[in-house]
Amino acid sequence: MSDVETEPQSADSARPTDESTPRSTGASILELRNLEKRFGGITAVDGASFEVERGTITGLIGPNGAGKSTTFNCITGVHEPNAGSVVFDGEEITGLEPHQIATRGLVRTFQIAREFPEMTVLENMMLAPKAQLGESLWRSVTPIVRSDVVEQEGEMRERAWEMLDFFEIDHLAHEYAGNLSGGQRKLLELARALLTEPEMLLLDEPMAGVNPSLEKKLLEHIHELQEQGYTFLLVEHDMDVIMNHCEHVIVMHQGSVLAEGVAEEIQSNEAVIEAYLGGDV
Amino acid sequence: IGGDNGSGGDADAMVGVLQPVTGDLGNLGGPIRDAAILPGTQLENEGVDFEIDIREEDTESTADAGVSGAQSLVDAGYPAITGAASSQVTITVAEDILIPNGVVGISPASTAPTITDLEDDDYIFRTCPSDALQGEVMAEVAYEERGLESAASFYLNNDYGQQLSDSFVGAFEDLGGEVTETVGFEAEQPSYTSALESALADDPDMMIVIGYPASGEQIFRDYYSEFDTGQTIMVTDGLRDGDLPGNVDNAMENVVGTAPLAAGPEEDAFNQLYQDEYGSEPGVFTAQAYDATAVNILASIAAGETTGSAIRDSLRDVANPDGEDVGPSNLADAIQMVDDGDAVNYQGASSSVNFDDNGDMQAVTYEIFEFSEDGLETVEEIDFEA
Amino acid sequence: MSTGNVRGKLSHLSTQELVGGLLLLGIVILGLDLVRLLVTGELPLERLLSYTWNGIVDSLYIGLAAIGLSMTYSILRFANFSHGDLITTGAFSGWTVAYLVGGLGVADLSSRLLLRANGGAQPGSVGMDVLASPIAIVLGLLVAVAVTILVALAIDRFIYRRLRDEGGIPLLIASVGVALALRYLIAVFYTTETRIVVASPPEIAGIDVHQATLVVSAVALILGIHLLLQYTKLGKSMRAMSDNKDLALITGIPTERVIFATWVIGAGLAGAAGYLIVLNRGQITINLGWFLLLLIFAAVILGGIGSIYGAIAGSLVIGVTINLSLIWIPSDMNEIAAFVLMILVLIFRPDGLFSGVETA
Amino acid sequence: MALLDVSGLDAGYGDLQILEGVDMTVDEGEYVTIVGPNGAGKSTVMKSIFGLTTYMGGSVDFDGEEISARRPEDIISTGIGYVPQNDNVFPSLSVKENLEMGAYILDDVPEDRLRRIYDRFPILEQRKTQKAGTMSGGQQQMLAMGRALMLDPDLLMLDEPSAGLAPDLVDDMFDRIDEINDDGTAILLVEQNAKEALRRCDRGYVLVQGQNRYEDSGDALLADEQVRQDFLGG
Amino acid sequence: MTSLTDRALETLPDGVVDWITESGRPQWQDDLLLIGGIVLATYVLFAAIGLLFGVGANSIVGTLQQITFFAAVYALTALALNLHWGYTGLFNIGVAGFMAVGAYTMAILTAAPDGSPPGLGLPMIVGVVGGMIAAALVGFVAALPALRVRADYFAIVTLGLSEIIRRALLSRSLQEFDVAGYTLGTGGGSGIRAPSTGVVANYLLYGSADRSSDSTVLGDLLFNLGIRESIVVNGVYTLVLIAFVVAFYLLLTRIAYSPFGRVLKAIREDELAARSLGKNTNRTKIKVFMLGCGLMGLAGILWQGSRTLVSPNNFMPIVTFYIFVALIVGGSGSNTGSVIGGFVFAAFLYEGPRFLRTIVRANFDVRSPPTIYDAFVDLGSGDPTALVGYAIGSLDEIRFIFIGVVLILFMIWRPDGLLGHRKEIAAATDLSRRPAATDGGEADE
Ligand SMILES: Nc1ncnc2c1ncn2[C@@H]1O[C@H](COP(=O)(O)OP(=O)(O)OP(=O)(O)O)[C@@H](O)[C@H]1O
Ligand SMILES: Nc1ncnc2c1ncn2[C@@H]1O[C@H](COP(=O)(O)OP(=O)(O)OP(=O)(O)O)[C@@H](O)[C@H]1O
Ligand SMILES: [Mg+2]
Ligand SMILES: [Mg+2]
Repeated sequence: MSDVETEPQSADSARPTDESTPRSTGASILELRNLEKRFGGITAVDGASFEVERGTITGLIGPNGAGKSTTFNCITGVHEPNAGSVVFDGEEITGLEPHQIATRGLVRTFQIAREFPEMTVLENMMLAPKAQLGESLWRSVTPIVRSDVVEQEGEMRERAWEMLDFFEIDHLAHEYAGNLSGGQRKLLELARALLTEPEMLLLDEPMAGVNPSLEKKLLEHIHELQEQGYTFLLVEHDMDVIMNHCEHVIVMHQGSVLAEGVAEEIQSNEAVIEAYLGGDV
Repeated sequence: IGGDNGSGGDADAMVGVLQPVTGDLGNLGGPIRDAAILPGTQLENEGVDFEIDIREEDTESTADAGVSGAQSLVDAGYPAITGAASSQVTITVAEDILIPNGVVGISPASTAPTITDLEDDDYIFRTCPSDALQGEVMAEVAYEERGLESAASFYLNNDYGQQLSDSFVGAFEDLGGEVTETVGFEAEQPSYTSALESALADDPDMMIVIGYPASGEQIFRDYYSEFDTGQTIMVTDGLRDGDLPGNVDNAMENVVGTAPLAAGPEEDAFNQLYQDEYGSEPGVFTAQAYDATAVNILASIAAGETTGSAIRDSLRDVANPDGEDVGPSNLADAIQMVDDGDAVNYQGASSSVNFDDNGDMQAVTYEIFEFSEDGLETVEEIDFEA
Repeated sequence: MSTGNVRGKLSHLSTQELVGGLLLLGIVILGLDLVRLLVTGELPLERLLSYTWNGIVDSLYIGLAAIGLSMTYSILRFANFSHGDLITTGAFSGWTVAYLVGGLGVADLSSRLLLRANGGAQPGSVGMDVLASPIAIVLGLLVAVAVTILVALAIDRFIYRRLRDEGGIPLLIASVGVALALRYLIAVFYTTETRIVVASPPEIAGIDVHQATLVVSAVALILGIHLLLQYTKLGKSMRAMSDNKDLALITGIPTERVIFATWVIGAGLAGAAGYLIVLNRGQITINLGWFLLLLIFAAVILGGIGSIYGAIAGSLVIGVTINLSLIWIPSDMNEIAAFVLMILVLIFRPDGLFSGVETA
Repeated sequence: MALLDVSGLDAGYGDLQILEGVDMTVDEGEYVTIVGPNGAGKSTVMKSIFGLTTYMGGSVDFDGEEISARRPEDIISTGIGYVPQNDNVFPSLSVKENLEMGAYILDDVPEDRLRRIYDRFPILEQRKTQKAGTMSGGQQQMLAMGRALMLDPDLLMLDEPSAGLAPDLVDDMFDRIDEINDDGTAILLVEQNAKEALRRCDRGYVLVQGQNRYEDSGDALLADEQVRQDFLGG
Repeated sequence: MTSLTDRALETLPDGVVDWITESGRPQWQDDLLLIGGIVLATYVLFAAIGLLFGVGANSIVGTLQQITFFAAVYALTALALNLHWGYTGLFNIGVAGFMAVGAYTMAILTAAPDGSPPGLGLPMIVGVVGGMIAAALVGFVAALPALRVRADYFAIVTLGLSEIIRRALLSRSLQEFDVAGYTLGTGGGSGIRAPSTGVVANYLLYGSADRSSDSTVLGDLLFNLGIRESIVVNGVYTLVLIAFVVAFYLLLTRIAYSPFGRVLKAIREDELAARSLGKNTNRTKIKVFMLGCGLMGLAGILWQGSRTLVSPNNFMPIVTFYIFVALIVGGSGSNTGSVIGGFVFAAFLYEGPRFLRTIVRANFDVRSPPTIYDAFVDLGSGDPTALVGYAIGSLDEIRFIFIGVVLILFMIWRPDGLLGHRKEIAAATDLSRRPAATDGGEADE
């Protein structure tokens, strides 16, 4: 999956935050500094810098091709940035592998849901928890220590069921994930991501192609979770969602941050209207 | 002994025939198998009172299938086997099946020198000569008779090729010749150009080619299309095939070969038998195969029981001197004589069939052959006393 | 922490670049060594030229087969393990006809029909060379192409078509089954024996006429295919199909007809390759195509699947590698060199050398 | 007589039946929208019209001819253009080649059509040699639409053309659809952006679990409290 | 309650498989019953055919012994392959290469120092362990490039790798070489001669490597069954193999029903998604690839190492395809399927035709004409035996055709193998909801 890439200029990662940093770093959980990602001749992300505050729902918007998904991919280690750095929870995570980043508590969902189709919904869920004893090859087969594994499996099973209850898809627990409808897959993916007990969730267009009534339910869940202390960064084209549910909005354009602020400010920002919202919003 | 065999009922002699009827050696192995079962057919046709049970298995030219086949024969109670053909298969079958189970194996065609020294409890014999001798014959013909002083060796990468090449190289160097290259080749490759290129790199006076026709045709074709400088090529028994020039589409005038000669006292009788039964000329190692089965049967009758150890112990009694000469022409009488307890000395189709302490032939004859208009021509015979 | 990161980055990034660099370094060193060998006279120039020429000849027939394999790979989306046996099919069917025609009145029907399965009808006596019986040889080539196409279409109709929507692996497995069945069906008729079926090649002005025939026919076929794909809608619809079959269907591209054309071209080239290989080598065997298959795959993968120029370039790399490597390594290791090269190239360019260079 | 007349259509994938007796008509020049929850079978209706699903019963008539047993290349020549939901361009072909593929069934590329499509979507002319796969999502939607228009169809079927588009592009997209409709091409549209789609269309269907649930003019559906509650998110 | 045999026989017809798996017994009991039933039915079938055509009892037992031997080795390799392909989705078609590494390493370690080629003369157990480790290490080296490439290239890379290995073993250049003062070698095309793993049977039956010693208690017991000694010795080795099959089965089934196995499945289904959930898929893949390769190496040792000759031509790519046929016939993704596939392949596709040929040759006087043309000429003149003879003579080719056709038919009609699609839930514990006290349901733990 990785492409021919050039050595990242690791010197950049040491560069202090430049003037575009809007707020104090104390409350921020995720911080991007001058992130850059090129594909051949295309510069998909071009020096993007922003911060996400702990415990908020932050929206990331921008025209098609602005580099939002690529930014997500760089944050979560799917792509390695050509320059710049990503700091999560006070730790530099630039260039780490996706699994290392996920283990640190930064978990993402995909623009198109990626479930494990030939595994049941519950198996999908059971995969999520971190630090599973039985994921060590030796532990999973050695007779004596295996009892710990079984015990832990029991606990995880309880939590998985609770989460399925919460998202109201418990009736589908023994169904193969591949048989779910599009919306149910989105729910499963979110539930699964939550079971990893992340600090922060990156959601890539969670509402795209989701029926409006389901959308409402999903948003309610997200708010409930926010109250429990999770942080969300979500990419979304649906302005209603952005305006009504995000405390803070970041607008990307041509690979860099065009504007950011609270929803109302963004809505009336000339540059944003010009580049993204179009005339009549 | 347990009354159990392939076709049911007790037999006076039980011989398994284990030859490559398919696979790389299929075209050579078919006639060898035919010759190996010929004594049985012959005796049956002559209506002897003895029940001779011969069962064949195919080695498919591989050690794996050979072991399976041998296993089946041993499981079915055959105490003696005529086989196998290629040295690699023979050695594996001997070590894995025959020796541990105390079953006699007489190979008509495995010429690898290492078989001589096998730790075999004296169960393994052969009616063909060891290539240790052929290597010497080749070196002598080349260095002394023809005055060729440098040679390359181009051999099939298996037990037969490697060991014969080694034996030639040793003998040739002992005589004072220089060996410029030794190149092993794989069977049935699409092209031998590059391998020939390295073999002939130093422009030796001669090259020996050790292999079988399936590879030899292509080797000579490639040779004549790119490397032919008229130097002498020497081949061995494996390439003793009269069709070779026609298949290669070249007269092959620069090629000379050595091969163990089937020149036993009763060669003609065997040829006649084979012709009558199969309507074709016997091929290479067929006489040895006939002899192997024949002495197996004789030893079995002489022993009076169908166990490997008994047959082993009476093999030299029936095959080696002292006793009345018998052979293919009077096999039925021979059996009767043996059954009556008379001493016999089997004089075979391929040689007089006298086993030495290692189970090898005591005396053999080699021929020097050349290719000609209508196939092969023997130009010289060399007797060898081991 | 950050040193760990840097190390992580280094190891992450550099495998590709390291291998690429090493590969390049290796080629440079070998090049320098080649010069040294030539200057010191350890390697006569004549030998180098003959290696190179053999490499080109090898790459031509590998290329013929590779084009077909690459096309079916990209359009039908599976690695066709029976492609090698299509080559074999071409060789046997074509030469049977060449024998039937060329040996008319000279040899008996049985040995002509079964390509000397009984050892009779030696090639010299039947006049199996281009100069002695040109008509028989050309007819054989045409039949080789035609029969291989028919066989491939029949297999597609009865087997692959049923598995069209099952994905690459089931098709790959089925193609292994087809390969076995096809090869040994040929063997039941023609036996497994390896034999020479072509007379020794005539020479004109020192040129091996059979080799020349192979070179000329292969170049002509490759050019022909190039023109066909460049100047007809077929090439474009093939690319469209390899991009997105469903969309192609919606756009009105008759996908089954494109698949048909793919088999016609791919199998036709494979059949021609098989026939010409035998013309050049002289020897025919049921393992002809199977033993070539891995080299052909290597060529296709090196070139990047789906591009005919990639396939040809990949074949050139493979053909030249297996021959030039003889300068340094023994002849029983040269195919190892080709496979190792394939693996190394894949590490540094996981999609092949020429991927992204889109052609027909 | 309706241009497109689907009646009692049963269809699915393999053994799995999705549509159960779907009825649907589109008149000449009409603009019809289908809305409904995820997995209702909206895309399946379109695919079935194009013969891409397993036919299980019912009939599909276009221009008075039964087309349910026809092959896609025939159906396209009767005058239906189709822009599927995802993956609707050939990524390795250039923009121009993609458009030319739209006229595959003709012997020559109709230059005047190409001209008109370039006029309607100028960006496509600017980028005509660019690989379609490297275009942004919105541009790809336009290209897909352009490709479907190459044959000047009587009916254009669009499956969620606004999905994943930025808001300005969404408006733009609806405007383009209006324009195309104004030129006399009938439109059959599937949209999750249901309010906007219903606002603009002549008539709408609500499809639920493979069956027709409601059918009315767009405005009437928008006004229906039940529909708003269940399908339009209140 | 029907008897066991009745049930076993009932399993023969299609569809009953489903009946068994849906019954209330625990899965492993069903599986055991299924395997036992199929094996028993096959034995009965072969014995009946043999007896009908007058094959001696010992010959029949010998044949069954050989079938079981091959069934065991194919089951071993199919199980190892199932770990790669069935569970993790790694389409490894270089199995023969890893078997070769195992068998050759063992041979080099144990061969006599004065042999040709010489070996190190170490004890058998060192050879076996060393062979497994070597195969796993080669798996590690192979994994580095192989796991980077596209899934379909992976297949070709592994096939290429196995050919590299085989050709290297065949090459004259490695025939003999010096390492750290020792002369070792692969023997080139002649192969390498080393002690056979078959001596295990000798130890069990005679208490020593040598068969001339007095028999042990077990030996006394078995030799008094009236079965020929050669069969007993091989039979005991086959039993040892079966013990390994059981061990492989238990090990792999344990892995399958564990969180580790769940990660493997996740890798098979969608690797990026698994990575995004914090799973180190690369390390997992390397681990499982090495484990599988080590098991393949062990299988190679137990199989080819049971001959005194280890030679390169026993590791042709066709061996890998045989193993694939076995796995596909049984049903990939299922360990029980792998075992059943190995048995069915060995009995019906591999040994069955040979058995048939032996019977025909022993009972009918069929001569094989040299070519099919002659056979048809004879047929034309009213003699069909020539064609039958030709078919018997070409049985090897026909067997290949048969295997090919079976493979094709399975892909078309039953891509999930005999067992059908069995999706086994990867979890170390029962995943159903623990019934709440108020439910009044039975507690399951
Ligand atoms: N793997 C890739 N190779 C080449 N170019 C890429 C790749 N991924 C993204 N791009 C390019 O990078 C740019 C940014 O793409 P990205 O997917 O990040 O946009 P986005 O903001 O998520 O848009 P959308 O809202 O349409 O999803 C685009 O021009 C895209 O074509
Ligand atoms: N190729 C297929 N094979 C099997 N089932 C399918 C296939 N495509 C769709 N389905 C199933 O058919 C049902 C209807 O799917 P369809 O794509 O028509 O829904 P939709 O109404 O278009 O939904 P959405 O708004 O999410 O696009 C769903 O349950 C889906 O899972
Ligand atoms: Mg995006
Ligand atoms: Mg849809």
